[in-house]
This record gives sequence, C-alpha cells and structure tokens, in this order.
Amino acid sequence: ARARHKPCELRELEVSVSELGLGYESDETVLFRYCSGTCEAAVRSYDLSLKSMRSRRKIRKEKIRARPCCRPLAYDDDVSFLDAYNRYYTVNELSAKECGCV
Amino acid sequence: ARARHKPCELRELEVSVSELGLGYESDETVLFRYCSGTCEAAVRSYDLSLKSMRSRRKIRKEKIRARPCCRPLAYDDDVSFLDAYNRYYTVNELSAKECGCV
Amino acid sequence: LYFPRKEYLENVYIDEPAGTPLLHIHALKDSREEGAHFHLCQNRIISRARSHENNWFQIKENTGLLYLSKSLDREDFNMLSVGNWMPLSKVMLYVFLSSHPFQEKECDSATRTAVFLSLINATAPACSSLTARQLCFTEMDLSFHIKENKPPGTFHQLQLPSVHHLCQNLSISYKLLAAEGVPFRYNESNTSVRVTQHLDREERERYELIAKCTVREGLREMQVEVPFLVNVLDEDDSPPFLPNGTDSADAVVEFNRKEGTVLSTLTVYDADTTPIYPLESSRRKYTGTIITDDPWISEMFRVEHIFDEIHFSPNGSQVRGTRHEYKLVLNKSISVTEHRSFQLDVLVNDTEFQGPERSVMLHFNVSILPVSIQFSNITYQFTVNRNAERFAQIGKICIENCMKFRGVNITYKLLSPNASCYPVSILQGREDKYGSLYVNDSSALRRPECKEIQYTVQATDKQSRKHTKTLLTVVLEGTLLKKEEDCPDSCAISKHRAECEECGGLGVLTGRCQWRQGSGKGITTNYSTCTPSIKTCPDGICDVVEGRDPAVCPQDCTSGNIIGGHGKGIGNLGIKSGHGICYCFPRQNCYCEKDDVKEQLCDDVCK
Amino acid sequence: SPPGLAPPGWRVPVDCVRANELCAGEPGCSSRYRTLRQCLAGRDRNTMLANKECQAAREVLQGSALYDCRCKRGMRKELQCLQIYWSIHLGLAEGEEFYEASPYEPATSRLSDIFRLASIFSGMDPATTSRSNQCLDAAKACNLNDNCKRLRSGYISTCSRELSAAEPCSRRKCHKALRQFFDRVPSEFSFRLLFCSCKDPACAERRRQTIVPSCSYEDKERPNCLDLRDACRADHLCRSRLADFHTNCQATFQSPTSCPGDNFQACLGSYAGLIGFDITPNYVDASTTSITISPWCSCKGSGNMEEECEKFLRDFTENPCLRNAIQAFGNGTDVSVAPKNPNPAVTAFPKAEKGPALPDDVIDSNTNTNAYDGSAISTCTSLQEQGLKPNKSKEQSLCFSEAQLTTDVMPDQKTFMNPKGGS
Repeated sequence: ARARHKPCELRELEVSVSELGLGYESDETVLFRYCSGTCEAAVRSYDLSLKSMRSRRKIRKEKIRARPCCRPLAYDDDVSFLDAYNRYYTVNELSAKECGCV
Repeated sequence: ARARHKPCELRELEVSVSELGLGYESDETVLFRYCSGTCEAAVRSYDLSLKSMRSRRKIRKEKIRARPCCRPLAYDDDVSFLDAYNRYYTVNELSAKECGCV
Repeated sequence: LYFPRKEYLENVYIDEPAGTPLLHIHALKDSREEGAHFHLCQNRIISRARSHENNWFQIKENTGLLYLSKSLDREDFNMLSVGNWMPLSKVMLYVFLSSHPFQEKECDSATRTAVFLSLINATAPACSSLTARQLCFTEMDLSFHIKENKPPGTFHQLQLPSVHHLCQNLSISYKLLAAEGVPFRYNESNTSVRVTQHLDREERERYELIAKCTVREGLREMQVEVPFLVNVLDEDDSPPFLPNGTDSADAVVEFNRKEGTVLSTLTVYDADTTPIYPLESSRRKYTGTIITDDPWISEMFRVEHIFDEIHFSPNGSQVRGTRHEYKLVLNKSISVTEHRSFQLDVLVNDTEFQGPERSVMLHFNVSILPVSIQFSNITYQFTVNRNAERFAQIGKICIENCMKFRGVNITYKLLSPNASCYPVSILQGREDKYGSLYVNDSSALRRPECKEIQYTVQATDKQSRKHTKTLLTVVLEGTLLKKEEDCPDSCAISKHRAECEECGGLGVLTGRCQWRQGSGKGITTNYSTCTPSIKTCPDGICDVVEGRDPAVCPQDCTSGNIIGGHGKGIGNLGIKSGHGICYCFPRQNCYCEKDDVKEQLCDDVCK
Repeated sequence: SPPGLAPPGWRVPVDCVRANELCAGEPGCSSRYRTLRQCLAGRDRNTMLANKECQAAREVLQGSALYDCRCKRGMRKELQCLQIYWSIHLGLAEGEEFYEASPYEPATSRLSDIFRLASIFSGMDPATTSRSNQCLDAAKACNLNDNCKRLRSGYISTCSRELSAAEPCSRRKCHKALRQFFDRVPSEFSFRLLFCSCKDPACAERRRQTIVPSCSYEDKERPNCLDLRDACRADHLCRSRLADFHTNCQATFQSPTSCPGDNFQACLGSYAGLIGFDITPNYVDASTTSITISPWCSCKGSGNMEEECEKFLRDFTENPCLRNAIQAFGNGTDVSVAPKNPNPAVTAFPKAEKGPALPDDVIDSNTNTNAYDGSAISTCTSLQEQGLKPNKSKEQSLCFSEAQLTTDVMPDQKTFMNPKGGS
C-alpha cells in the first residue's frame, strides 16, 4: 500500500530550548509548532506548466519549485527564556501559527 | 567555482499555449511568468529548528519542508484563447505576478 | 390617398435661383374620386439640431412639385447647418396629403411623407461636369410601394426637375425595361410612370423593372440603367382556408399527461401576409377560440396559435402567405384516473377580413385513456457484493411504462423489512421517473447473518394518491476482502491503475475501485481515471446517488477548480473532458495531467 | 464667412452633461427643459408637441447649449449624456426616422493612426508573427498586453461559461463583458482582432469566433430585423450606437470610398460600438473571398414593411462603405485625405462586380441588382406608353464606366449655362 500523507496542517511538539538546536542551553520548554503534510490538492496550472516546461527543457539551469510547499503563513509571537548561565534570550519567528500550501 | 544562483525573482517567457503542456492545442501565445532563484537569505529560526529536529529524528516520517520556497505570492489574471478546434478555454492561476520566499 | 414612398431625397445647392423645381412628389388614390392636395404643415424645416421657419421651399398644392421659393445663400446654409458635424448637411421637411384643400388643423392626422434635402455648400455644378448617372438619377433608390386593389395612377416621374430645368441643352430620355405583361406604362413625353390597373398582391408582390436613361449630346450617347422596384402592399382580402381540406384531427392522451403537452395540431392557411412585427397585433388579428360550455374542458385545454411566413407560387412568381398552426395543448396535468372521449371545436377567425367565410371551424377528437399504476413483475431480485461500499448503486426500479410518463409524479419508497439487516435504501432525483437502489449501510453487508433481505417497494401517484406494491429481494454474495489500510475514502484520488485497483472507496460495487484507461490525444471525454463503477461514473451526469457525497464521483459532480487541460460538464458540473489522467481531492481541486512527465521532482537545482 | 471662421450663431459644442449643468444654472432654460420633457413624456407625443407651451419651450431651448450638445464614446457618464441628448432630439423629430443622426462627436483619429500605434504596441517578436494568420497575430498581441489580455479573457470566460443544459451561457453578462472590451481596449488591439484580413478558412473562422458568437450572436430563433431595431431604439445606449453606425457607415456616392467623409476609422469604430447589444453584427461565414456581415435577424414576416426591413438589413449585408473599411484595415491601407473639394467633379463608383448576363428578354425576379451601385445587368424589352406591344427585338444595354464618361466624352463644355427664366 502506499504511504499516504495527510494534507498540510499545523502540528506541535513540546521541546526543551536546548533541543531546538539553535545553540541555547536551557531546560525551559517551548511549544514548537510546525507545518507538515502534502500539498497535492493545492497544485495549480502554474505548477503543471512549470513542470512541463522544465521537462521540455524550455527552462534550464534555474532553481525553480514546480510544486506548492507546506509552509507557515504566519508565525507565533516571540519566545523568551533564561538559559543555564542565567542570561535571558528572546527568539522570534520560531514557531508557526498558521500553515498553508504556497 | 560554485554555481551561484540569483535570489528569488519573477521571470517571463513567451510560449505558445500548446507548449504549456496542459493538453490544449493552440498557436496563441501567452506570457508565462514564473518564480526562480534561491531563498538562502530568507531562512528563519523556524527553519533551523525544524531541520535540527528532523536530523535528531524528533520528527519522523512526515512530509515537512525546512527551507523557504521561492514561490508565487500572487497570480496574473486568467488567460483565454481559441484552440485549434475553435473552442474557447480559460485558464486561471497560470502565470505568476509576484514572487517571494515563503 | 397615399404616398408611393416613405421618404424622398434630393440635393440642394447654394444660390440656385428661386423657382428651381426640386422634386416631383406623387400621390396614389384609395378611391377613384379622390383628388390630391399637397401641403407643408406648420411650414417647419428640421435640421439636425433645430427646427426652423421654412423660408426656402414650397410645394404646388395640386401637382406636388416641390420647388425653391427663395434661393439658399451661404448665410442660410450656415444657419441650417449649425450643430451639424458632417460635411454634408441634411434637413428634413414633411409633405402632407389631403383629398380636399388643406386646413391647418388637419395637419396632425393627415398622411405624410418625409423629404430629406442634402444641402451642399457649393453652387450647382455645370451640366458638363455632371456624370450621366447624376444627370439621370439622384442617390435615391427607385423603389416604390403600391397598395393592392386600388385604382390606377401616376406614381413617379423619371426626369429630374432641377436637371431638366438647368440643363436644357442636353437631351435626356428614359425607357422603362420590363418583362411582358407588367401593369405599368411609361409616358415618354413627360417621363411619368403609371400603374395601369388594380394590383393583386396575392398574384404578384414585387416587380423589378429597369429604368434606362440615355443622354445625347451631339453625336455622343451615354446610357445608365438602375433598378426600378415596385412592392405591392398587402390588404386583408383573403379568407382563411384549409390545406387539403383537413379540419379534424385526433388527440390522444395516454402516458404524456403533462401541462403544456401539445396533443394535436391543425393548420390553416391564408394568402395574406401576417407580419411577425409587431407580433402581438397579428396574434390578436387571427384568433382561435375553444367553443365549449363545459367548464372542465375550458380548464383542462387551451389552444396555442403560432404562425409563420410561407410562400405560394400562383403563376411562377413567389408571393408570401401565412401558415397558422393551432395546437391543442393540455392546460393542466391530467390525473391518471381520468378517462373520457369527446369532440373539441376551435373557431378560427380572421377578424380583419371583410367578407364571408372569414372563419373556419376545427375539430379535435379527444380521447383520454386511463393508465394503470402497477409493477410489471411480481417480485424483483438484486444481488449485492458483501464488499460493496456505501453509495454503491445496485439498480433501478420503476412501474410499467414509467419512462413514457410525463406529468405523472410517481414516488418510490422501501417499506422497512422485518429482518435487522437493512443495507439498501432508495433515492429519486427530481426529474427521475424511477427509484435508484443503493447501499446505505455497508456494515450490514459484512454481517454473516444477513444473507437475503426482503423489502416491499411502494409506488404512489402523487396526484391521485393511487399506489401499488411489489416485493424486492436483495441477495448478498461474495467473500469479504481484507480491508486495505491507508486507502482514501474516494476512488477519484488515485492517479494510477495500481493504487486505484488495490483500494476501495465510496460507491464501489465489489470492494475495489475500477481503473478506466482512456485513450486519445489532447483533451478528450475518454480520459483515464479511477472510479467506483465505470458504468455510472463518469457518465456526464451527477445522478442523485452520486450527488449525496462529493467523494462518490467528483468526476461527474465537482463544481470546484479543475487544473490542467479540461472541459467542464453541463452547468459547469464535473469533468466532461480532460487531458491524460484526471484525479480529484473531493471538496477541493481536481487535476487533469499527462502522466508521461516521469522526471524526478527535484527540489534543488535540476542539472 | 471665410472658411475656418465659425459661422454666426456657432457655439463651441459641449457634451450634454455639461450643457445640462449650464441649463440648470439658467432659470429660463431649466424650466423650459422641464416643460419639454413633460411634453415628451405625454402619451401622444405629436399632439403634445403641437401645443403652444411645448412649442415655446422648444423655441427657447434652441438657443441653449443643449441643442447641439454631443457625447463622446467611452466618456465618463456616457449613458447620462446620451439620455439628455435623446430627451432633446426625440422631441425634435416628429416621427421615427430611418436614419438618426449620431449623438457622438465624430472620430478624429484615422486608420493610419491605428496602424502606426498597432506596430508600436504590438511589440510583437517578428519570429512569432505568423505570416499567414493575421487574426492569430492579433490574439498574440492582445495576450502580451495585460489590459487587453484581462478584458479579452473577461468576455471569453463569461461568454463560454455554460450555465445549464437549457442555458448555454448568460447572454446579458456576455454582452456586458464584450461592451467593456470594445470600450476600454484601444482600437489598435480590438480592431486587429475584429477586422484582421484572412487568406485561409482557419483564419476566417477565428475572426468569426472573435465575439464568441455561440453566446453573443446566435440564438434559437431569428427575430424580425425591425423588431430588433425597435428593441435597440428602446435603449438609449443601443440607439446611440446604431445612429452612430448609420451616420458613419451609410454608403454614399459623394465619396470614392463610399464612406461619409472618407473616414474608415469612424465606420469601423461605430461598427465595433454595436457589439454587445442584441443588434450585435458578425461575419456570417468563414469565407475568405467575400466579407458578409449581418445582425442575427431576418426579414421573414415583415408584412408590408419588407422593403424597409430589407433596406435596414442591406446596411449590413451589402454595405460598400463597411466592406471597404474592413478591407482597408485588413490590408493596412487608409484613404490619403486630399483637402476637401466641395464640388467633386467626378463621382467614381466603387467597382461593381459584373454578374453573369441574364437571359435575353426576361427579367428574372431576382435580377442581380445591386441597390447600391445602381448598375443593373440585364437585357430586356422596352416598354412605351403608346401601348406598343413590347417588341421582341433584343435591347442591348450599354454600360459605360463612369470615369470614361466624364473625361473625354464632354471635354468642351466647361461653362455653366445660364438657365432660361425659372418657371
């Protein structure tokens, strides 16, 4: 059977700041929201044509994307925390607030 | 030297309707505008964290996109044409009007 | 009295001397004793922008000769052209007609014709500079109309009064060329043209002659010919008549009992024309009334009258006449129980014809047959695969002759069976004449205890409340298949044969979707797609079962976006034609694209 | 008055909206304008117009700007301007004229201006210009211009959207979209789509399809043309466009091109102005040899008004001015505008294609008479008043071409001979 992916949607994960992989060390946790799923149902004529022109080599050696991406449309507010060395940090545009196929 | 790509921008190509690859047969031509280029300068904390969590397998078997896409932010008006069998067709969201890294 | 033309045209140059004759207007008589008097009422002349006192043009009351009473100078020209943008200034005046000397108050009701004078901002050209065409004829087309059944009379004069007056050194002569036996005479001495007898439009309605002009100057001779057309105006002088004498017809009402049904048609001819412009006046002229004192008949039937122009050919030439069709139409739907026979008479009356036989009686022999509401079989049996899914269409059921019925509203109902198994229901589209049986509860199909289910089907005629019943047996068959995970709820989502045939979906009959392999190039109705049942989807119809859930057959029912080469179905519903493979995400978009684009969907740089 | 100076009483014409404002500002004018409108609103217009008060109102208003005000095609408040115009002019003409004067100011631009702009605007890459199909090139040029592309797609998508099995499209919306296209897209683009010249049927069929005829033109029934004209004249906008077409396209012998003022652009512009109304005209077939244009109507069932109906229809189907204008546009030619000669010595006829000679002595009922160029091709017996039996001898009709007649046949008679005293 096929791997059937859910359509693009907002998911969330509770992680510690250290696990964000941004280099901060802190045991505080944040709610990390991200976009996941397929955008098959959001393909447009643009994508089909772009794909076709790339395959016919009407467009070559260019960095193009011929399928919609499941990406954040808006981001959550900034998040702040006290790190292991008692210093305060604030990170913006860390977590997605809304997702969509673009 | 490394192939250096231009940042995400709007490009255009005059093509015949048949070359769009949508199955329509018509010698009429359209101005096909598309988005091309890199989004390296648009990476956010969200992307870095998402990439990091995927590599640490905190997120598995999900279709996620950890880098911004160079995609249309708006589309041109519909385009209509007469095909080789004298039938009229209208295609919407065929050509990009504005590009951006999302 | 009447004018042979609706309007006249003539040119007027600057500084032509007073007294210059411009135009000779004729009148024709309605009766022999009439004498024509011509008059310019209110003496107004209308230019493009305003109406002025007429100081320049007069008409001879007895001869109809329009002439310049005062020369038109440049001052006058400018004054009359104010507000006119075209290089050529046109003014208009009305000439009125009466059979006795004029009183001013008669002007409003008198017959009139319009004279358009093109004022040319130049002096009259020298005769030598005029072409033969200009010497012989003006720009006005020589086209006249003469009423039928009216006395003879002169209706035109070929020579141009102004040319005749100014170019007297030239010899201009005319001839009227025509076929034999035409009722017109040309008088060489004064170039007048006469109609010599009563005309009969029903014999001939158009005469096409040729006016030939010869200009002689010394030894030289020039000739010009222009068409000279006479149209004969119609009068209502012909009574209605029946083609091949048919004045009666049968009208049988059986299965088609719907309001508006045309039961029978009878035709009446009339040699006169009946203009469809303006429509209503002609319809009122030719009436068709049902002659009855039975209120039921008046309530249940009506007569519709349509007419169109046909051509008669009395003696080789074509003349227009009228075919009137009287249709007996059901004014209301008739109950299935109604049963009677009678003769219905319609009186057709040509209200404007002054003479005997102005009306004709038509007879419709009406017979209304009863129709029975019954199922042809005593019982019906359908088999259903246990792997069928919800909305699987099992079959259609309806009473005898159901497809022939019109205006008879039969509703179908399944009476709940005794057993606990109740997998099947029935639906009926607004326009459908049958009931559609479909799986409504697929879980019952999976229960071993449900093997054979008995239903009672009831059909009821809404109007008469008459109803009938029959037995319906649903036999479950087939062994249960393993349920595939990760299968979508709609077959239409699958893009390839493999993923299509390994999954089920709403509406499947045997537990698995069916792949329809299309063929043909470009955008074709025979596109490839994954469907619950090739027989019903896609078939271009979003039927009542498919319409219950967008996931059953979006190929027929989607009203959303279709991306890729496609043609939409009737009423913008569904995919009538598509390019390559068509697949849909129910309640979202559908796609039609060629599958040959096998290249790897690379995100990064494509080498 | 010497040419160039406006004749006395001449006033620089204003548009009718402005004229109405001026009139509203003058008590004498506004009250009388109100009176005239009441006179016209009455049931029996003619008797009302004969009434003294209405006459007085009309006399005074003749001096106001309202009387020679005009409107401009595509101006702001065009409909309001036209309503004011007709409120005055309907009062003026006492009956239905066959040809009504156009309420629009005459077009000033000429075809040559359009050709110049067309080559600039098209920005066509010569490689993609197909040699044979001018209509395809026009569509390409339009698709490359955002405004043209948007408005063209606007009418095409509206006109080709099927509503239901019984209703193939919304004709009202389709007409509105077509009007917007022809009003708002410069004629450099719209004329090329409408009047491209074709050498092959595919091109001619594309030209015929330009206005999506299945929705905007064809219909189940063909109404009577006079019905169509009446319906048009009941709507101020349609009435104005029809009057404009008659003013600019009515064939005339006063000019070599058969067009009034030799202005092809004015004729083509007013033809395009008819598109998007019930009277929408279109090519009737995809012929490349002859151009036949007609509104969707017939003269069937005209009764006694058949003559008038056929005359109305001929203004479309056999109109040398319209035909010459379309051919001129297609060939990229415009009339070289020589200074206006008030006294055209020679009126050259447009070449009339000579039909086959008719049999000797019978006029076939459908003689090949072209009502416009006046030349009839037939031989028949002559008919004299003296009651002579029409002789059987063949009467050969000699037709000289006009030009030859005037130049060498009568060279000597230059002076204009003074007539003997008037009668």
